[in-house]
Amino acid sequence: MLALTYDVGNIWLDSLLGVLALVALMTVSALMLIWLERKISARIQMRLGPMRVGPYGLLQTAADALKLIGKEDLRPKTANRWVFELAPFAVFVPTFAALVTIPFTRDWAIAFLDLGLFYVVAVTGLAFVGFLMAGWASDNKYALLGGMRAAAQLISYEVPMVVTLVAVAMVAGSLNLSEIVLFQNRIPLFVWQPLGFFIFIVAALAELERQPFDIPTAESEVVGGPFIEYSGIRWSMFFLASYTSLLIYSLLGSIVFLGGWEWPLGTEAGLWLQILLILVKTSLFIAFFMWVRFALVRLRIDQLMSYCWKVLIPLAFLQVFLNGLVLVYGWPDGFLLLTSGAGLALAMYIIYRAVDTEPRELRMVPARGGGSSAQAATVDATGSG
Amino acid sequence: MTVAQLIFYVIAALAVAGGLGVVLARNTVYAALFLILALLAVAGVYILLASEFLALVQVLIYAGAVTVLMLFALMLTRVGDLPETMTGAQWPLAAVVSSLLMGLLVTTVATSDWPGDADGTITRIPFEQLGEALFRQWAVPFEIASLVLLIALVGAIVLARDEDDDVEESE
Amino acid sequence: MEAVSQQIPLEHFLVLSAILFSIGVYGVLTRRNAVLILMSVELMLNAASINMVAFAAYASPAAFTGIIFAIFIITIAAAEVGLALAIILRIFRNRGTANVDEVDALKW
Amino acid sequence: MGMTDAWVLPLLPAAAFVVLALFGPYLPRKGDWLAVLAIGSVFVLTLLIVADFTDALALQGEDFAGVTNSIQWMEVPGYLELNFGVHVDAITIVMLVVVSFVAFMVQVYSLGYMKGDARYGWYYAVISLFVASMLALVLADNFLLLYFSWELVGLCSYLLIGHYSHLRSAAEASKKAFITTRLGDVGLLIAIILLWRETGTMNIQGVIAAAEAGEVGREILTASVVLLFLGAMGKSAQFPFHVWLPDAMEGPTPVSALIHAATMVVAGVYLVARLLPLFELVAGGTELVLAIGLVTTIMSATMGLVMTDIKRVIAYSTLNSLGLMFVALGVGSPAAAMLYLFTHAFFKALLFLGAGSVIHATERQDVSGLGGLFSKMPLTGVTFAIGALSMAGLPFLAGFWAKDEILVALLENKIAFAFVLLTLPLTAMYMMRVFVLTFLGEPKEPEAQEHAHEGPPTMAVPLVLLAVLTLVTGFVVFDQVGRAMGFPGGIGEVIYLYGPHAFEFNVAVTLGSIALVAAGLGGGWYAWVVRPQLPASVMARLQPVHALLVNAYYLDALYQAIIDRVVLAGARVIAWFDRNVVNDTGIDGPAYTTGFAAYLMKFQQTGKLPNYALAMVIGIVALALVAFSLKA
Amino acid sequence: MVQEHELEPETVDIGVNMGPQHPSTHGVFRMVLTIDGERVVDVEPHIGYMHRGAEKLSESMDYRAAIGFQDRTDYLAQFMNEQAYCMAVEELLELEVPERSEYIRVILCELNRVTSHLMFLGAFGIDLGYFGTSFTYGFRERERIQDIFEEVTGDRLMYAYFRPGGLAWDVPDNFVQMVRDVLPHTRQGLKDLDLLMTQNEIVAVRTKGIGAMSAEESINWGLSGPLLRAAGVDWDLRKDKPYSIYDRFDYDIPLGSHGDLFDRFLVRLEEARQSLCIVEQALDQLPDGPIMPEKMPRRLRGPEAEVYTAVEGARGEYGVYLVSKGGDKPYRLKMRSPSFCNLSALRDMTVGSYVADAVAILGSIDIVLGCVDR
Amino acid sequence: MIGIFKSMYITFATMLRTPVTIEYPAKHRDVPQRDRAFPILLWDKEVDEPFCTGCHACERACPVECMTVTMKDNPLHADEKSTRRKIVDEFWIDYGRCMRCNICVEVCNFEAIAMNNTWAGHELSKFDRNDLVLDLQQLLSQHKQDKIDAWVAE
Repeated sequence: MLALTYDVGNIWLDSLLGVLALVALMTVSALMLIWLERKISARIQMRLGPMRVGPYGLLQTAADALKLIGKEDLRPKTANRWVFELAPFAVFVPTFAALVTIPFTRDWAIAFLDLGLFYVVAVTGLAFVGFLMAGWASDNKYALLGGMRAAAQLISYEVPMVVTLVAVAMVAGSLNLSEIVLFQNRIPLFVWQPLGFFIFIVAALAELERQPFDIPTAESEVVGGPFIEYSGIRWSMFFLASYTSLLIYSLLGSIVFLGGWEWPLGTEAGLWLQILLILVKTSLFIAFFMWVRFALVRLRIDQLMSYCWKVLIPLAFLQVFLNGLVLVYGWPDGFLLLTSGAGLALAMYIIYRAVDTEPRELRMVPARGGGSSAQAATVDATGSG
Repeated sequence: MTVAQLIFYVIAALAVAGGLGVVLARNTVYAALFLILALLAVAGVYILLASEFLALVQVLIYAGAVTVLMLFALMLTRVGDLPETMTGAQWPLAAVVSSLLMGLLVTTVATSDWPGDADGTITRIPFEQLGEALFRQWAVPFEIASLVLLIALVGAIVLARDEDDDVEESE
Repeated sequence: MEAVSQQIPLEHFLVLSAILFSIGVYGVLTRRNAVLILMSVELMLNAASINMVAFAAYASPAAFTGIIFAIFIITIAAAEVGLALAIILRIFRNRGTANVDEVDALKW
Repeated sequence: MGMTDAWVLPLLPAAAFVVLALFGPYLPRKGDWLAVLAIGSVFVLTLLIVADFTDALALQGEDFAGVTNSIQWMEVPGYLELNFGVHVDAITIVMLVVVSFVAFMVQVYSLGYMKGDARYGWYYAVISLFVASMLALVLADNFLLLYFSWELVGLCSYLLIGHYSHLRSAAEASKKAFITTRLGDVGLLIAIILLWRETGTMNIQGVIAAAEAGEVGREILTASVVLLFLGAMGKSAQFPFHVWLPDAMEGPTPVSALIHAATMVVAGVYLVARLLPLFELVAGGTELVLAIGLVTTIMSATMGLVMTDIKRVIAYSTLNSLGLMFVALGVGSPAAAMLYLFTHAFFKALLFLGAGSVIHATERQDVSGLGGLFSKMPLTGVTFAIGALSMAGLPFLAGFWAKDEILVALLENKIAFAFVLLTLPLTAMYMMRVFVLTFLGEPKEPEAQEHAHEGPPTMAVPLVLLAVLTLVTGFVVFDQVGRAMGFPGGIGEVIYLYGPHAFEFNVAVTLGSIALVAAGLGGGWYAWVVRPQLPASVMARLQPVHALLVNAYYLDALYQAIIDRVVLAGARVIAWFDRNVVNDTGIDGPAYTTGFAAYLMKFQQTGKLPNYALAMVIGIVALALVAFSLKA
Repeated sequence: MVQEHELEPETVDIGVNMGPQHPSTHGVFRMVLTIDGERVVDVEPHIGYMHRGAEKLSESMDYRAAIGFQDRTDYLAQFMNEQAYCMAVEELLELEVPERSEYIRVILCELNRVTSHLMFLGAFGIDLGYFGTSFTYGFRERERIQDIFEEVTGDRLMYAYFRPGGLAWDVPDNFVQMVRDVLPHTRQGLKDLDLLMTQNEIVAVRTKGIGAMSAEESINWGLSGPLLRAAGVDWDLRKDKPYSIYDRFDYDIPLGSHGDLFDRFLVRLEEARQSLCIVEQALDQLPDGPIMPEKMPRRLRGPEAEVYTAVEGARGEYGVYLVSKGGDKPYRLKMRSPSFCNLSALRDMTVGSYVADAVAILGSIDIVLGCVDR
Repeated sequence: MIGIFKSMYITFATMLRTPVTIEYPAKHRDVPQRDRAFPILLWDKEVDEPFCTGCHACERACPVECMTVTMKDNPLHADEKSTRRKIVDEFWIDYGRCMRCNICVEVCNFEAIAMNNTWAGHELSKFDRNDLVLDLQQLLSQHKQDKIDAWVAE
């Protein structure tokens, strides 16, 4: 991070240091995130999680990484060599490139791009190529299936994601991430656009391929999907990229919807406060994503698609439309909150109604004459007793 | 040779390499991947031409969405990856004609006198201005384009639909 | 409107465009697979786009029509690819091949 | 609800039409309630408008020329300016009341009458459309809107006459009505275009003002007035276009009541009344109207005597009345015409609905198969009698006052007066005849009358309401009655169009007409009740006359002959030309040529796409090379 | 239209091998899926990877020694298998089981049913896509009950605790207290699973209407147990062919209505609750007394006879068909394993659904490969 | 959404509960008294010899045939120190085969064999499967050293 704060003076050296800092950040954060995820999953499942390597198992993932680096780099004999070996990079590089423009505080970023938001979306959208390459080149049916699923899912969910971010950019009047944060000032955007926030979270979950959208890598169906034939360092690159994406989307979410390094109590936060704020907000996202992963089951591919195209995209366009109305007619933001909130309620209602949530009653046939007459003859199957 | 020129040559080389890969690769998926390379290189060219917005559009839509369709189609149609069926029989003639065409074009470019060529100075157009122009001056073409997209979407769905699916759904 | 000096002559871009275009033409003429032909067409489209953007940047920065056109080309290309692939898919389903020289219903 | 808001009126039933036409089958009861609701609210709104109108009248007095509310539709600057809007004045108010009330009654009546019909929902949809277009017609402030709605009511009439489209006769009748009225409509259209060309405006008042200011050339004015009148004749079934109206009785009876008695057919009267200033500007204009009216009146009065179909008899009586209205217009008394129109609407609708009740009960409409229904259907009998007597012109019923008004207005014109007097006993006689044959005497086909019974309340209530109105509307001619009802200057102010027109009462005329009517009635009673065999013997003696009358003066045959001989012959020539010259040579010829050429050329094709593409590129390169070499 | 269909070449189907080492096949089951895109066109189950010849082996064992093999068939519901086998031997030898033994058997069997269903509920969640959450919820409570079993029988899985005529030994003194202590935990675990899955919309879309079998089809395929009851067929051997002392308890048989995955899930959840009710009642009534008949022969010699006894196992009807030609060994022992019969309907349930559904459907059958292959 | 929120709630609730796992090699659960890991032989401390007489009863009853027993004359009996006339000579149990069915314990007439109920009986990972064949000394050592509180069913 040194490069970010001190101007070295030489543009090449500066960029190099920035990139190095990013690589370090990526690696460390990915290791930490993996550890965190294991811990959270353990606690949700009332386990302890990694405890042995380092205090509270903190170094467990580092040890794992070392092990992975040391592992033999296997390649199936019938795999398509070049595509197979290049696929991890095709996933890794876009993810890494997207991190370049994300500002961490008001003054810290490798590059402040005018088109920052657009850049992040465009570049992360390239990751599907890697999945498809990995799936195709592995010469494995599970991998191919997973690769196709991944590509279809990523492309589909990019649409609501982009449209929602467009809605944000509309009101912020800029695609520059820093300016979006500045625009939010005291009241973060998710207050005004709950619907957009919701769509962003769902789309991010899908882009990250986490439950309930982990269809491409579904363990119980396609056994890890495109990564099935990978091992060692290449596999860990996929893993690294996946957790870096988690970081990127969390950062993006906290910047775009939670107000980044700003907070409601004051606008001129100091550097350390800024870092703290963005860390906390990003952690909220990360914790939420991890929490969801262990609370929900996986959707089916057709359900995933229809949810995207029939629910999310129309709602995202609704959000854009509402923003347009507010902008053109200069209606108060409260209107946006109301309508967007109504849209969110609609989204939830759709989820509630689209599925057959009618509580099913089990027919209880009493055994031995009267049966357990103490209990009601029919037990509400969904009751939690 | 300035740094910018060096970058240009690298990117141009990548673009040409990608293009050659598309037309020469013996494997369809390779061709698609080369196409992605070429498209990304063209995006780089756009950046050199100071149109970052266009470059990002190129990355997002061309490299990010169009090629996935092609890859899908390649995998779905499972066109025989046999190398001997990849190239048609008229390739020698085609090569001659194409080279002739290239020669003609390059000659034309070289012999013509282009405006704004003197100092190699280009103008960066703020994308706000681009948006203004797109939605005011070019509003009608823009709407037509959206209509075309819609029609293409509907058409593609109708065309690609399997009749069996219809039967299943109607049941 | 900000002037950037990169000392790259306009011809460079035009020549690149010409080369890419010719490569695309060659691909269209020789490839048998419809999808690959489509890819070659994309190359040609991109060559044209480079041309237009280059002219817009060098010659007529005030109007920047070239950039607008490039945007439209990308848009229309997306539509075209979707439709073309659907057609190819249908041809493949009907005839079991996507090789254009086996689809010779033009001659009846 | 002021007069400027009158544009709402047509929109309500129009909306009902859209909903019914699109979603009718999915609505409960096929959506009939929607149509009734729409027209009901139209009626209520009409009353509000009338109240507003009388207020304005009280405020502004005689100078009140009506209210216009218009929006610009399109404009080609300096060339064309089209406005759509409504114009409300006295004549409009009368028409509005008539249309909305009768339509309301008829729709309620149809609830019972049309029940169980296969195309019930469609019926209501079309009748809503009809009401909408009729309202638009009377409200229109410009010729364009007027013409649109004019054609729309024609269309609805066509659809409704042909409602029982499985019957060949109904289909034929609808076609006949449509084509016949179309002949007149073409005149109307030409007239409108002519007037627009001359005055540069489509606005009716504007055209009238321009014509009065002498901006229109005499020839043009004459031609356009004649053509306008052609339209009015077609719509109002005046001689020689009257042939479609009796045939139109193939439609459902409520339709006959609404369209072919009370509203649409009086559109011609309305048009002439509205444009009477134009007619007066043209030499012989009013005389033309008068002549046509007289001919129609006499012909229909005579034909009514011999018709056996109950609905046709009433249809001829309608023709009779329409002729009378035109006569009144012809002598320059639109007030009398409008009064007659106003009262006529009620009792003629009453007559039709009564006839419909009979048909509903017995399922036949030929009086030769009816009789003795009075005991079974007393309500229908009484109301029908009231209607018939009113038509005949018995004192103190609605028809009496209006008819007398016309007679008074005719005093100037002795010949016309004489002819009209002649029709009076005839009218009375055939009304008596149809009543007697239907309701009195012995049933001629008893099996048909066994189950005859009164219709459901939805049918009975309109009958009663209309009968009451028939009894009382005549009295509105007295200012005292009008004032008592809340109209400041009496209702006469409303109905009489141009300036105050007090009711004129001529004792001699009245007594004379009463005598004639009584004679007619008595004659009828004598002929069909006292000596029922008399008509037959008279008929036998006057065989040629009877044949002439029964065949409606052979006009239908004449028209048919004209069509067969002239029109079809011409059509055959044109068809031959079209088939041989245009089609075979002009169209197929090039196609064959192209096809043959293509056959010759196809042998050089491989059918493979890359080859074509290559050829194309080679061509381009070659062209470019040529260009280069030329340049060099 | 018709012509176009004729022209259409065969769709490109992909054969996918699921198992025997696929993470979602329960045990070493292998199914060869033929898929068209994401849809399953055909399923071909392959079994036998775990065949150990338990039936044949039993023929060379005396009646006591063969109990061990019963544990190893349906290794998630061992007590029930032992119960069936012991009942067969008891019927053959006309042994009278003491009252106390019957009660202990019932308690252990029902607890075992709970553990089995907990296992199912956990694994079903995994098949649907839970990343281990439901599994640990189920296992957590299963483990507590397993501890009791270990205290009682001395082993965690292969109990070999029932004996023809009674039990191997008496339960520990604090047995009743132990079971009573564990019941609230089990209820809590079931409640957790209920909260986690029953109302979850995603679970609902993944399970409702999937793999449905009508009552008639279920009967035709010979399904039994929760699968059959989920289809709405009122058939439970404990009620309809009462064995042991099941006629002394009050409990309900839950029946589904649609026969789809969701109903199977609900039925098992409710069955586990009802089993806990039975356990409570049995604990209340548990008498003192001997655990083996008074005059127990040292060597078990059966007459020449054939017997068939069946119990309502956790997965359905677990039957033991015993042919004796005299002597201390069965001449022929045949086990009617519910997993095998239920698995036979797999193809019918799966064809036409999605790959993801195929996994869940297989999970919902809740097979135990030891039971299928024996 | 209600159900999804319920799922989220319950996962959050369990996150706050105490974990149920124990860190295995560091901490051990108490093994139940009746736990049966693998059979071992018992040592008659009064006489200072094995209880086992080598009567082959267990060997015969073993369903998986993992035991091999030989018998010899008891030298202590000759010395009048023991009541056992015969005593086990060699005893091998192949723990790799044993299916821990407890039948040997039940058929033993001398209560000479018991199932190990200590962790030592559970943790038997070896690098060579031959190491899983235990001989008489190994089988006896645990009880000899008082490491086991043998529980033998009647």
